[in-house]
Amino acid sequence: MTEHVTVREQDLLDEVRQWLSENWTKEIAEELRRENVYWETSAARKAWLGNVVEARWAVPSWPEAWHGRGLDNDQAKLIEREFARVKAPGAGQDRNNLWANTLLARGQEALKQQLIAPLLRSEVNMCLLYSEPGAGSDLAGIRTRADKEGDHYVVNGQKVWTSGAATADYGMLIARTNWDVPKHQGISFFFCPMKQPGIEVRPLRQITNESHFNEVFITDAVVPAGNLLGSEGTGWQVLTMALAYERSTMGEAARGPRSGVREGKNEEPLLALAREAGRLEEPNLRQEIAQAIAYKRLNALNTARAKAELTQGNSSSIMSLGKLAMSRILHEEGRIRTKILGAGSLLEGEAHPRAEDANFLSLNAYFTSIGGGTDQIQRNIIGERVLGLPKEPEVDKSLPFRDVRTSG
Amino acid sequence: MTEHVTVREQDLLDEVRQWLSENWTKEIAEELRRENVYWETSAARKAWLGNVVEARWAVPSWPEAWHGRGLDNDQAKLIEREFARVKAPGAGQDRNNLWANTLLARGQEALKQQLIAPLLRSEVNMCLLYSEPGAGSDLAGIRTRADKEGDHYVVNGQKVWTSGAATADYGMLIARTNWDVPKHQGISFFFCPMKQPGIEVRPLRQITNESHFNEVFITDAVVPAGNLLGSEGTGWQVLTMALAYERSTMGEAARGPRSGVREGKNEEPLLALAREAGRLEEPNLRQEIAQAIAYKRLNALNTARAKAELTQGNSSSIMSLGKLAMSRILHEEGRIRTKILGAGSLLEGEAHPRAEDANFLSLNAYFTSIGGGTDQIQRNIIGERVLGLPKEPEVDKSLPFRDVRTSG
Amino acid sequence: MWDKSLNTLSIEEAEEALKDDTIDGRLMAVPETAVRETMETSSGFEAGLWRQLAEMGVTGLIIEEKFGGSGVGPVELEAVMEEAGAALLCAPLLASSVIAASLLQQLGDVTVCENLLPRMASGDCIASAVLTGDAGNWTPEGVSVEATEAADGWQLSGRGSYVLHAQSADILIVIAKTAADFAAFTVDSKAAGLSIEALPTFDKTLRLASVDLEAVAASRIDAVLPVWDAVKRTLDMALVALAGEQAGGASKVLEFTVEYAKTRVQFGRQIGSYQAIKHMAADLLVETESALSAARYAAACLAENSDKSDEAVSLAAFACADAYVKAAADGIQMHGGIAFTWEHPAHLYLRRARSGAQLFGDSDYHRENYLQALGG
Amino acid sequence: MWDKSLNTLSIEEAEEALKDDTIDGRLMAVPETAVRETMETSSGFEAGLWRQLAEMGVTGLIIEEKFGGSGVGPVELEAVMEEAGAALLCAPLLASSVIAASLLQQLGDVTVCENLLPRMASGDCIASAVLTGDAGNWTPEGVSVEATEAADGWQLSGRGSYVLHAQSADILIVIAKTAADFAAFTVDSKAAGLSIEALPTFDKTLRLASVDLEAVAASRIDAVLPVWDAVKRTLDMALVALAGEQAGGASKVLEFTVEYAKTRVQFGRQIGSYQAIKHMAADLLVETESALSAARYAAACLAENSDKSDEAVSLAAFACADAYVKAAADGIQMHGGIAFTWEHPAHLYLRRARSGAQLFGDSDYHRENYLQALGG
Repeated sequence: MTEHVTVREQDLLDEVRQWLSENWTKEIAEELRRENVYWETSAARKAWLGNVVEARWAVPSWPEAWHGRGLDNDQAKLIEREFARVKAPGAGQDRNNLWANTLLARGQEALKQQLIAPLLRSEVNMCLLYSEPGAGSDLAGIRTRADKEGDHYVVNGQKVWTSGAATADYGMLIARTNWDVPKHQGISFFFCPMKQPGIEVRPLRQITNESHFNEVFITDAVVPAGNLLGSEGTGWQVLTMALAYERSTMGEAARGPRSGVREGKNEEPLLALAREAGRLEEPNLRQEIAQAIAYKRLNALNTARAKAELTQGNSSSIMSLGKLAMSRILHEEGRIRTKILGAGSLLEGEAHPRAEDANFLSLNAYFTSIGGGTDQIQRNIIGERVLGLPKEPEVDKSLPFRDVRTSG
Repeated sequence: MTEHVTVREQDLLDEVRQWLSENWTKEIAEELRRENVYWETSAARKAWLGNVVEARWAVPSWPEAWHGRGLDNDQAKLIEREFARVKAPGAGQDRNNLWANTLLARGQEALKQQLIAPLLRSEVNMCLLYSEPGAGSDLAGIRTRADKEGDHYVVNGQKVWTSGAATADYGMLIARTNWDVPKHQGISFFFCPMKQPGIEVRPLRQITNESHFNEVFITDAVVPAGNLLGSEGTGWQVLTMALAYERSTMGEAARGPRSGVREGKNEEPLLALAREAGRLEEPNLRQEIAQAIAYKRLNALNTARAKAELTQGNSSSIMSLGKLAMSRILHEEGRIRTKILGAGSLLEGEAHPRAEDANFLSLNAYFTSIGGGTDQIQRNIIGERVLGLPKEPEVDKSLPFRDVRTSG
Repeated sequence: MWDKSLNTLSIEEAEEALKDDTIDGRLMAVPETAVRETMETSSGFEAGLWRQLAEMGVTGLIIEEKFGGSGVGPVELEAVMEEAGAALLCAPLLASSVIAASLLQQLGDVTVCENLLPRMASGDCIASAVLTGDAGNWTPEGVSVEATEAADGWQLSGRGSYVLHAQSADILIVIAKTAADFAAFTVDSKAAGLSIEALPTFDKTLRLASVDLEAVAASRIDAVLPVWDAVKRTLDMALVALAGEQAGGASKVLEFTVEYAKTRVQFGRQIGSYQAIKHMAADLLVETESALSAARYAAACLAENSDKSDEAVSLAAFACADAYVKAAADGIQMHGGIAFTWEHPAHLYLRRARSGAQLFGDSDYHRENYLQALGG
Repeated sequence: MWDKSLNTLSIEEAEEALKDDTIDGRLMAVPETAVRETMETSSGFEAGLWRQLAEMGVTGLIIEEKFGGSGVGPVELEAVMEEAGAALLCAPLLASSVIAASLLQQLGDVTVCENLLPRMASGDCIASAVLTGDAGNWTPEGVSVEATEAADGWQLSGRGSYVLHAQSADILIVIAKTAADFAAFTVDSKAAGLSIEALPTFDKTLRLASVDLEAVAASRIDAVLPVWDAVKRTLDMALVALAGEQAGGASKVLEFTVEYAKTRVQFGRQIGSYQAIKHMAADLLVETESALSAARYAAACLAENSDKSDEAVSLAAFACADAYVKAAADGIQMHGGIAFTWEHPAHLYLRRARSGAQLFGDSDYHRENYLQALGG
């Protein structure tokens, strides 16, 4: 699609290009490329981000009071594109910085003053304290409690599927502050300080024998009243907004092979694997491989078409379509890789990278078909929000939460 | 399994063998084989059945007062087996005559005197007046009404999926006699005379372009109070019993090809078809054909194992398993036949019997996956009755029926 | 409503075509009763509607303007076919306005084009192509007519089959084997030695015929490129048109099935509130949206002569065929008994879906082509 | 509860075997914690439990009484394996008590049988068979060891792989190619020139090893029938045992998944009350019951030397493998996040299901054999 650049925007383009040419030097680019830490952010990166924030390129659509320029989204996009063109990080955070956006939208003045800038500079590490063992699909069923005592809240409960909890400074926490109202109305949303005795983080071992997540045990943890976002009892709305930010930026979380052993280049992985295994000529496999590739390509076409079509508002529904499609794609890829390897898939380990990949991908597919809303929940969402089918009777929707039936 | 025949049973065997050798003559056997009418029963057959009833072989486990011998089921089975051995009809009606069993169990004395014997002699034609356009899966949601006026009921409503309605003398009818109680409690069960002005039968055209069923429009039809089975409002229990009889005798209603053009003998139809089409060597087809045959054989093994294991009581659950499995078997057979024929499946008619069969079977598979409880209902039944999973909240279970929400 | 939010086109030109109510508006207006009447006729189409289609410019959609058409491309064609599929349109559109029109233009014999295309665009002349025989094989091996050159010109002998709407055709374009290669010919449907026999079809909205030729005098088309190349490109165009029809049909089935699930009440609840139905619908939406994407992408690739065309056309061919069959089949199951009756439209869609899935090769065939196009 | 109503056996002898609590009772008693401990050990089995199995008569189940076993047949074996599968039993049962025991008896060399079988029955000796190489192909083409006769006897060279529990074996039975045909040999696992290397397995409850032989002195088994016939019958026995294990494992997964669905509450309802979960469970029951039927039928056919044996064994092989994989896979989905954790047993079953589905050829291979057995 062709771009119609107005004069005002031309000035903007000139400015950002000018600034980048002066500041995004080869040396800095090199330095940032070198360092590649998983959770931690390097000093060099923080420094660069500092400059970007300073120059008001980080969140151009935000008000000037908050490091922004009050631009509209299209103008902000231009800046983002310029940064992307030269592969410079730090722009577009008004679109993709979940933490800062949530805080700006619902945080109290003091907390914003304290954390917005550091968040934009990635000086603060964050994590999500949403899911609980008893509240997975039914997130509003959380039982972690936050009881107000004077100028702070005392929090008790357990969270699960938290990534980055060990290194996080704050966690975006939903906890129940009122047990006498229906489940959606008694929840509050906090920035919970993680570096305190009341917070115990235990790594969670996945079926893939990795640990990318934690369980977080919260015992009499203290959260200043000033860290409440929105008002007490409006946590569900804050959460809904935060989840929307997440979705709008979340690409598919699917991971590729982990063996790291390269497969055929520029070729569909399943084709390359079948070729390598000398089984590419088998008609049964050819059909299954073609169909699996088709699922992937069709989902890409859908996403492309959806992106071209959609306005912010109904993005979630399309995301749901993509996520559901992706979980079939991933399970099929695992299944067919296993089939191609045959007896070889009985093995694993470094000496057997193909088996390692086939088995890992087969198990890790559940990360998508269960995580972030199971396929079954996704089908409900698609059926109800996209197709407009009626909801099921919700037995617990209007009960006071203390009367709601929960597991065990 | 070996048979342990007690002395008492030996006498019985001698008697029935003796009787058959005297009465089941070649001539009669021939005559009955010749006549093969679809709905009507021939005079010769009626005559033979008369003899069987007369000799108390029709319903040996019934009381002597009702043409029986008061035998236990195993003894009755012996008689049935003897009849089966020489291919003589009419025995085992204490097991497989839905109408007579229902009437005997719940009918009023006068109606029993009037109809039991004729029913055993197949002199009376019957049909089922259960389903309605608005009450398919939810059979208890029927809206056909029966209002008592003096010594009879006046019936108004519409029934559907009725086979044999055109030739039937009576229909086993469920109608609502009380609208102020929950839906299961306001239903009554009748033997409804079909040959009366208030009954209009219209053939129903199926997607297979055949008509094996009718719609029955009931307008001020009259049913004598003496034709009520059970008491008013207990119709659901009578129905449940009748359905159990049906299930316990119903083999799979699945039909084979209709073209009548013979396929390979003593060979699985799909194998024969692929061979005939010269495609038996195609690996893709071989896998699909093998799997389709496997589904069929596995279901047969399940049924055999279930029959060997089960007592009357829990038969329905096994039937449900079989029906669900059968609907996959039938849809798969249609799909694979179509695939084998390829472009040939575009055609139909006498000149293209294979296409006719593939297309017919593909459509007729819905007779099993929808008729007599959809696959979805079957899964509910299996999940709840066999696996013991909890029911869904039933929003209308305890409402007075006039307050229950229905279609439109 | 719901589908519009997703179905609006991603390619501008196509958007234009769809915005043009004179096309989709009227096509969609064809009522089911009209379809049921038409499908019982021997011709399988209704002259009045055919004229309307001509007035709308549908019959000349892909015919170049210099030959009396509107000369737009596969993108617009695909968009129109989506509507045609949704409406179960009964007409020789695929036979004459797509296959014959495309084949003549690909072969590029100007004289023949000037003679036939304007009348085809105006709907006055119906043409159909004889490409395969009773084997229904759409590869060069499938060609079942032989051409021999006699003193007084070319003669055709053999038996063609699965010829779309041949029973209504004025002109047949016949692909035949010559001693050397393949050649294309035009034959008058009334020609001596030619006999056209209607084939009984499972899909009542489809018309097929066999064509027997015994030393039929035919005039050879002077092709500007190898004949089979022209046929291949024509089949690509036909597959894109069919894919559009299938995607449109599949979306339509899902739409009316969902509508029914919103109104049909059992056990005091709309059946669409049960996960069994709701989840089937959600899964179908993935398939129908994928079908729309595939069909439109293939059309765009053809329009741009993209090197992805083979890949995209094959993908659309099986993705749309399978999606339509699944949507039509599951749609019946979701309706329950009502859709087991002849009077309900569901089976009309299933019949059309099943037929489309076999018309130019089945999904396994297209999947195999797809893998080859991907380099496998 | 629910499964008992269906799972009670249809064949008397099997019923006996199952009623015998000393067998299934104790096998079922193996707690998950014990399984997790054992699966982390290098041997992959626990001596105490192995002794128990010997005392129960499980290790000698199919060994003739004259050789110190209980001499019962495939029906009892299948019944026991159902329990072993449900309990994720970690032991060289399949390697030594099924494959090696069956192979030795099929080969029928009385001296060898008298020497080895009694110690195998008592559990004092663990044997395993080398039948295939790195290709993991269980046909005659798969044999990867060569035997040459030297002055001082036979020597074996080559590399065998996918050898069950070879790392714990005292004796290896090696099938090797000779100039003429195939021959079977016994080799001491400590023999010179023999090196056994454990292979890392995806299924933690499984033990596999490769076996490299360099001019290893071996004593030839004097076979009473063609060696590959003996191997084929042994593989049939192994497939029936595996099928039983798979059917038992699949039923167990469905059982604990259904139990979880009855207790896990979301949105104020047990998740098992939702059709999404309920219908998955119902569909799984069809598969698990079919698996039990297939495994038991195949066992009965083998027991009777029925001419349906090939057909029945192949059917059980892919029906049980597929049912187990589906039950274990869907079971995880039905559990949700909890089953994505290492601590939950679900993945142990999935790993075992996936491995069993590849152990002696995959389901496509067995489906192909099935079709051939049906005459296709």
